[in-house]
Amino acid sequence: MLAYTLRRIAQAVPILLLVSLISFGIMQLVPGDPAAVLAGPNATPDELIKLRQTLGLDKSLLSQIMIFYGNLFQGDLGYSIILGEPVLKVVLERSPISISLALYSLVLTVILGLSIGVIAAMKHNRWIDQVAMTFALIGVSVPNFWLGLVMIVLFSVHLGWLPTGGYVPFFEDPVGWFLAATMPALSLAMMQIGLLARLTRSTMLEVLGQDYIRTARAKGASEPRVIIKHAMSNVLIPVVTVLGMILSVLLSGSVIVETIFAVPGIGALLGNAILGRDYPMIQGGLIFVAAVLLMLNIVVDVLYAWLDPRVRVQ
Amino acid sequence: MQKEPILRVEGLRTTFTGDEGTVVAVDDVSFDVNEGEIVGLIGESGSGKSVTALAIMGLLPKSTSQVTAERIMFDGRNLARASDREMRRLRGGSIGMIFQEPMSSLNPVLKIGDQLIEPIRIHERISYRAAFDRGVELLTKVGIPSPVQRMNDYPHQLSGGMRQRVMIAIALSCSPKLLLADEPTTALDVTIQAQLLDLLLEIQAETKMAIVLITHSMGVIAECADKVVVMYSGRIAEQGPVTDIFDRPGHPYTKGLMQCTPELTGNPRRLTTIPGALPSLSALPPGCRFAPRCGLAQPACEAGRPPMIGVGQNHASACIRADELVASAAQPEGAEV
Amino acid sequence: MSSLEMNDSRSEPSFLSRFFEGRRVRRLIRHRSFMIGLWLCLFVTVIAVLAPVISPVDPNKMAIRSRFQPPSFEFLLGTDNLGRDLFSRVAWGARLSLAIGLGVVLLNAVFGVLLGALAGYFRRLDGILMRLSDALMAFPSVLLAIGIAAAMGASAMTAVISLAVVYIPRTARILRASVLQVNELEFVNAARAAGAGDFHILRRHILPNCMAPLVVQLSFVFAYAILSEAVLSFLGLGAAPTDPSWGIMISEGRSYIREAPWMTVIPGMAIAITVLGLNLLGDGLRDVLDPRVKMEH
Amino acid sequence: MTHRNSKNRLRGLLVAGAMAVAAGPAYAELCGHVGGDLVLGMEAKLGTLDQHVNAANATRNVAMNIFETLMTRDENMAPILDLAASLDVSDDKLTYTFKLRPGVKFHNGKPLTSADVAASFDRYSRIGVDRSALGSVDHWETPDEATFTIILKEPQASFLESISASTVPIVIVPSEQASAEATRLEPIGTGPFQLEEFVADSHVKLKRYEGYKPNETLEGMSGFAGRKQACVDTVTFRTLAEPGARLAALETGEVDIVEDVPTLSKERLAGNKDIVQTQLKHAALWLTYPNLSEPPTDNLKVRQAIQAAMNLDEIMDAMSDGSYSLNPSFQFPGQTYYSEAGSQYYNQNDPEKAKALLEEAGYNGEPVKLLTTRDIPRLYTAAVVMSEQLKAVGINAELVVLDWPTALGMSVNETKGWNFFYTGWITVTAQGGAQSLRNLADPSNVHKPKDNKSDAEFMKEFQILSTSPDLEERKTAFAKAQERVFEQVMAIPFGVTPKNQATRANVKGYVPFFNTRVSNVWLAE
Repeated sequence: MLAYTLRRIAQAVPILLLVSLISFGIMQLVPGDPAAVLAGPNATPDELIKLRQTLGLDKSLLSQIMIFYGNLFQGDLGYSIILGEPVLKVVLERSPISISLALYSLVLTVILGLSIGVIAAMKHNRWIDQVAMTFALIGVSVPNFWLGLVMIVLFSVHLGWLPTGGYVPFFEDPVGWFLAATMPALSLAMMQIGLLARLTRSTMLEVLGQDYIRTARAKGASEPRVIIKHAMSNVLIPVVTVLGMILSVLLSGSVIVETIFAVPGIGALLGNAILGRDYPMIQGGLIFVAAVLLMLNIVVDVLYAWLDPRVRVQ
Repeated sequence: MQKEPILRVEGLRTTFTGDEGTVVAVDDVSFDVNEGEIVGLIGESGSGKSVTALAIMGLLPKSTSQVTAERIMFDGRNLARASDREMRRLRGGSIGMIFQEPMSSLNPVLKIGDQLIEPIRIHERISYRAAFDRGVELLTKVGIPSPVQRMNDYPHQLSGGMRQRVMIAIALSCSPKLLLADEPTTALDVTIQAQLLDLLLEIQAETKMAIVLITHSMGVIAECADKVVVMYSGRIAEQGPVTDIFDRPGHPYTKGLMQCTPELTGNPRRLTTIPGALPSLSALPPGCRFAPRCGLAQPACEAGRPPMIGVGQNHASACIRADELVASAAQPEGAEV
Repeated sequence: MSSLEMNDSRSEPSFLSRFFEGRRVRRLIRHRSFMIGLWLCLFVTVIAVLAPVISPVDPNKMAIRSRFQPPSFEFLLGTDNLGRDLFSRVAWGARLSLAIGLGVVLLNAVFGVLLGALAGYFRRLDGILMRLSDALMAFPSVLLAIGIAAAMGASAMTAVISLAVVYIPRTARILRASVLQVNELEFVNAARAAGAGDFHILRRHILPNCMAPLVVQLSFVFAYAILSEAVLSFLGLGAAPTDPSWGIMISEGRSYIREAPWMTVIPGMAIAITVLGLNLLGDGLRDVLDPRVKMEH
Repeated sequence: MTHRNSKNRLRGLLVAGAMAVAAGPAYAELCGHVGGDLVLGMEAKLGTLDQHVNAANATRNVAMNIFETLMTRDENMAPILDLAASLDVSDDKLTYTFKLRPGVKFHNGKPLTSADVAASFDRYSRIGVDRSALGSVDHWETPDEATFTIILKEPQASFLESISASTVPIVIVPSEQASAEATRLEPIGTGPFQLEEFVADSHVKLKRYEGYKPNETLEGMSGFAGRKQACVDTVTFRTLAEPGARLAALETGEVDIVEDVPTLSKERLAGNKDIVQTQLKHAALWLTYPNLSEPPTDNLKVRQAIQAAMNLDEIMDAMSDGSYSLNPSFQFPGQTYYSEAGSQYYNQNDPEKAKALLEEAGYNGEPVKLLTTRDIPRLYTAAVVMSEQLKAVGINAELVVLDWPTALGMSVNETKGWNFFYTGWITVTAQGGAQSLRNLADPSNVHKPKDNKSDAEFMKEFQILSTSPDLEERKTAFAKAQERVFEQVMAIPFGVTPKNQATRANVKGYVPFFNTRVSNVWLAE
């Protein structure tokens, strides 16, 4: 198990290098000017030219990138052009916000997705199944940013239940965090809830038809016991493998949701960095995010092995 | 006078509803199982023998199947009227069951030990420790080496034969009065089949529980059973004590089954199979369901359902020519002796 | 079951006729959600094809005086902040969305099959191709698409290419898995024993038997592409801003979401209906063609 | 003594500032109530708070509550002292001597000295965006802790206008920060508020600086100068980019002040008694300028045809949803230099004349590329409507829509690939005549004249405008220069939009300005 984990981590290193090369390649193709972003829409061309010199943007992109790699190997991700702060510091400040939002979404996804899927499977072909699956289908078909906009109007403006967005640090005000994060988390999670509910239902139907479920019933196990102990333990295996996928989608899907709900997460940070041509931030941030995602995949694979004894022993 | 049988099935009927309409899988099946008796339930795949066992256990999916019976008396209780709760208490407690597929009948993600002691914990107020010890004991009893280690293994770490031993141990864990064994050896190698059957017989001799042994092999029946119930296409074709059936089969189908089993006839040249296949449940012939495949069929066979005709002590056959058959079977043998 | 059972691949010429043989077509027709999906997709397609005919006016025609008109008999779906007719814009937007989705699907089909087959069949290429796809998949997909779109400037072609880059690794992986599976089957070994060349085996024996999961995957890629195109356009990186794209319409409408909610709600519904149709269609195809495929992001 | 004369002149300057706020509250009443937390909903995202290298409006909105300057502009955009108590200008107009206000301390507790001022000027002249404002400076001196002297190479009439400009103001920072690299200035100033927390893309939180020493030469606040007081305990600037969310936040009371209320929403808000709307009538001037190097707009006749074809009412109506005023000038009405010279060329809406001019020019369907961005919706709308108007007279107008950094970069760095670029000026116009025409003069030349030499006649007037010591002469020069711009079609102003702001009814003392000022704003209980 340990060897397996270490091997997976070793495999991640060349992938990270590739990630950074790809993002470098893309950035080399991106036209535009971070000075223009910094100067804002009312800046005059004259101010802009001077700002470019000030920021050292008149150097070639190649030499900027060389500087970046030089620093990278010293563990320094450089300074953001737009924010004027160290990339690593900003990324470390922001990622907990995104990760906590993604985890909240994940909790919503798992609770709602699993229970909708399980209920639908248990009431297979009854009206509850139909309603649940219609809900799941709508979930996977509605664009999340649109859902976010509509939710703001509904829950903030008309009903006044939830704030329009923003971010409240969890440890300062858990209730405030909960209120502020609910709409973004829900609009992020909606599609994943749909996907998970559909996956859970089909897996559950498959598992409920297995011989070992019959065995469990033949032992006199009650229906809840059959579902929870015998069926769920098997349903969870494919579910866990998609959870990694879901979490990475939640983390990257947050670009647009974070923008709409004014959540200062890593998604909004990198989205703005790309739109603002903040090259050091894009490079450093993407490597960081890719590393997190790769790590997440490793965790999921290890978790998968732990859940499925057939894989574990091999 | 004879004691009450431990299981008395009367007029069991099971239907399935699916996309293609409703089919009757088991139609008016009645038989008795006495205490300490091994009853062989034999028939081809699809003849309704497994469904019969599952219906008795109440394990058929309620959404797609309907089970009715005049009575299913088990140990003084009518299972046909029992609540879900009562059924749960019986399942794994007084009635154990073993399934055909040892490979898939154990939950792949739970430890052997957990699965083994589960029925004990469900049916008895007993500590985990005590249940665990009982599990080890059971594994020893079914002949599994180093049982304590095996308790912590997962199913995929065991061979098929070992898994079926585990299944037997699970079924036996609460000392049932009745064991329903649904083709317990079919999926296994021949040598292992024999070992397992010996094991079952050994345990039966010790515990005196009744066994309903479902199989499609006359060889297994010959070796184990006290009584035979032959099923064909959802109905009982013939039932009776095992010696009667083998000596004087009262149904052409029973005869055909025996002829398929070389070690019984002792004459490989007479190895014949029954021509044709089981009729589809959605297109059953009107009279005797075996008639289309029967070499002895007469026009009368197709007129209506043949009644059960007694042809000996506790021996009955659903063939209008049963008496003829019994007589002819006795004749040549008697002549030779 | 799947086409894996059909061992006699010599007798085909047209894989499509095999693929949609009568039994499957009958099952599809009986499949309720497939038929609902088919009707929804047909509905959207008809609107897209007939956009020039059914649009009352040019989708970009401005009429400042009749701006912010709510849906009415005169303006079926209302007008936007520049007085453009939303019905015309939604209809032309269907054209754009379907065209972009189709473009992504085609690129996925071509490159996903190519790369997946190469990786699955020629084991020496597998390592490199799979690491590359690992790297592409390690990017958050939206950020990758934003980056590519920023590099190329907003246009429908940009949207197609950036979304294709996001989804091709995923499609290639699915195809690779099927190729690996089919490659192990008897008839492939038989063909190899008979001296058939690698490309012949790939083309005639393996690929036709990998089509079921591919078709299912592509139907979902279509749905995702339409959703993602809306995201990119919403951010200003998808379709050209002058195009009547649903994502752009939502983005333009959001400034007026309180006073003119139809500007946001209507294009959102258009997206939802189209994607719903494609998802239902995909569900049906999966159930009938390939019951093993479960879910792919 | 001439020395005294200079002092008098400056006193006049100060009085002008004071008069602007005559209607403001007396000092004792600056804060009707002290305490509370003020929250503002801002539209734009915020980058670095390094005010020396950042020209963004969004930055000034926050940073100018933290930092102060030696000189700034008052409510009417006239130069005014702030951190300096007095200014002496030598008779030869070469030496400017500032005496610092005593008792001023930075947020880190360090007293303000002339060394800090010199260090700030050093940094600004090294990397400041508008460092050309200091182009005529020879050097500066710090004779003592409270005196800062600037010595010019040659007299410059507009010198005070330049160093007081509030586009990229020369804010005073502690001397340790002199060597801070661009964008990495620590936000430590002398203003009434100090930085508490900065989370980009989310919010900036300021808190009252208890050691603040107000400028008591004025009765109240004027521009960025004057008597300022932090009435509230904290101020949070929240970025709420979604207009719907921003307004919703105001309506639910999540935020107290919102900038940029959409025109459509004004009516609805008017019915809400908890909300008060305010307006800065002339906030932004919207315009387009042609590329004089790229055919066909290198042809004056073509440019004139385009000028004639345009219906500016329609453009302004579309881009502002109906909240605008036409403005045939590069200055706002009421500003010193405002002139309507050349207004016969403005908003002609004469398609027939346009067609005739095109004929005359021999225009042959060459594409006219309108370079714009969707990132700023008004610029996009202006280009879209303009392209329709151009097409109507037979011009082959094409939209080139790029994201803002690319579009702005292209308009600055390229002379090819575009014919018109769109922009909006807020502070540029407000800074006065010379500032607003500077972009059309050498060496800026946003309109890309041939050989990078702007029109000679225009340049002659522009020289007078930027160097003449006489205001009337400068005003005349501005009018002539503006007329020349119209004649030569070097730029086309569309019109002016107001800044519509709204506050909760309990927010008092909030005065709309080009940038947000949170001093003297208090919350009624």
